[in-house]
Amino acid sequence: MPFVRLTREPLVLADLVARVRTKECGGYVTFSGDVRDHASGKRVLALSYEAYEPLAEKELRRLASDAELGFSAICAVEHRLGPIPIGETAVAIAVGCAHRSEAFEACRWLIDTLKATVPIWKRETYEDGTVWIEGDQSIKTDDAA
Amino acid sequence: MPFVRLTREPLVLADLVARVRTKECGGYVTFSGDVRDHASGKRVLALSYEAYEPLAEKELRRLASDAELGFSAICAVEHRLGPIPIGETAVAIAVGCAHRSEAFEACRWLIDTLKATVPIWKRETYEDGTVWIEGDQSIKTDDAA
Amino acid sequence: MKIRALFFAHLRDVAGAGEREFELREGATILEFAEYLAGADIRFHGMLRYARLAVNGEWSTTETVLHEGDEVGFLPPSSGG
Amino acid sequence: MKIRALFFAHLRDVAGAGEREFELREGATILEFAEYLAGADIRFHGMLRYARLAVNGEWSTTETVLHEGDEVGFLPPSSGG
Repeated sequence: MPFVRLTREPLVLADLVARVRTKECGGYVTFSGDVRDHASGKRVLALSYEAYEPLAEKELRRLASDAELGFSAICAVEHRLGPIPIGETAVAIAVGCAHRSEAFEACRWLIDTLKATVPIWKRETYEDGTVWIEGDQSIKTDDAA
Repeated sequence: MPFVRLTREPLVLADLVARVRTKECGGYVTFSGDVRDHASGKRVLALSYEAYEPLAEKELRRLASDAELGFSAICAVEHRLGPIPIGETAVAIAVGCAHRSEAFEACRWLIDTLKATVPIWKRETYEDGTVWIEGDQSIKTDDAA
Repeated sequence: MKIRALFFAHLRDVAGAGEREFELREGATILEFAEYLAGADIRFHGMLRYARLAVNGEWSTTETVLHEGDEVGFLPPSSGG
Repeated sequence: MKIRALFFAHLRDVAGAGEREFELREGATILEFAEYLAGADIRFHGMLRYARLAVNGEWSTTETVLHEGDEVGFLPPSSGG
């Protein structure tokens, strides 16, 4: 059973690794995605995420379960929601496997699939306004909340 | 400049990630290789690593510098030497990149190349004796040290 | 029947709120619901091709028949991670 | 001239010690050194094909000419990580 969580608290990578650590695993791969101070050439002043939480959590759990089965892995995934200060972590994934090859593949697959499918959206505020990111698009918003 | 270290102390993944964390990076990938309680179907009672230390450190630094240049990454690599208790970490790598694709590739390349080229050797003790691992081979030894 | 609709990301701006209640005829599908929304505001036009759909917290399709009290989510392309 | 040789992993068992001193003729190459070792102990035979070589902490080849005080490392295939 994978560990998945949506949270408004800071993510702690070491805690996530501890959740997948078992005697059977020899290789652990983690990914963390941090909030950067620039995006599309603009300075990012603030950033926040919202989710359709019940479905996002269900979907995360499905992905992580698929990864565990498909790659013989143990997986833990957390995504932070709400405002996130620049330089802090928005998403963290930890994968443990018997062998490193599967661990790399499972972790890569998880972050790629999470980004494509889990109903979570990023709002970025630049000096000249705020946008919703939706897939590849940026859409202006007046909602400064 | 990458951070590389050979040490006889326990490795702390979070410390290594802190060393590559910068505002320019959006994606961080880590690998940790832990000492397992079995190998080639046998129960491992004890495990230790030795290195030709001056060359191993030089070689690690070379690899990490190559990875930084080749993948536009920031890299940190640590390898523990001496006896390592089962379940503890033997090698840890942290990579930060602007984008996740390079971070995964750099981390994968680093651990694969480290294993193939850095002059470090593993000695495993099973119930029926102790071997040196050299490449794909296991070679019996009477040296119980 | 009463349907609760959830709008996310920029669709919330379009809808004027993240959550709104609508009165639909019994047995309406999501397709009919979306057509009704597009009639009410041109900016909802094409939303079914753009957004993914959920009913009561599970992925859904345009053909899904709605029931009293259902929660319908309109979910733009994701940008998590 | 005096040469210090370092033996790692199972080669240390073969050499009887991780570090040994040898007296070689001035200008000897690593190839000649290895032939000398193979003559002294059959288990050193083939070592140049098996081990990688280092002189004074840097990768080296069989043709490298040795000098007084050099440190020669015989390094079996790695198994770190």
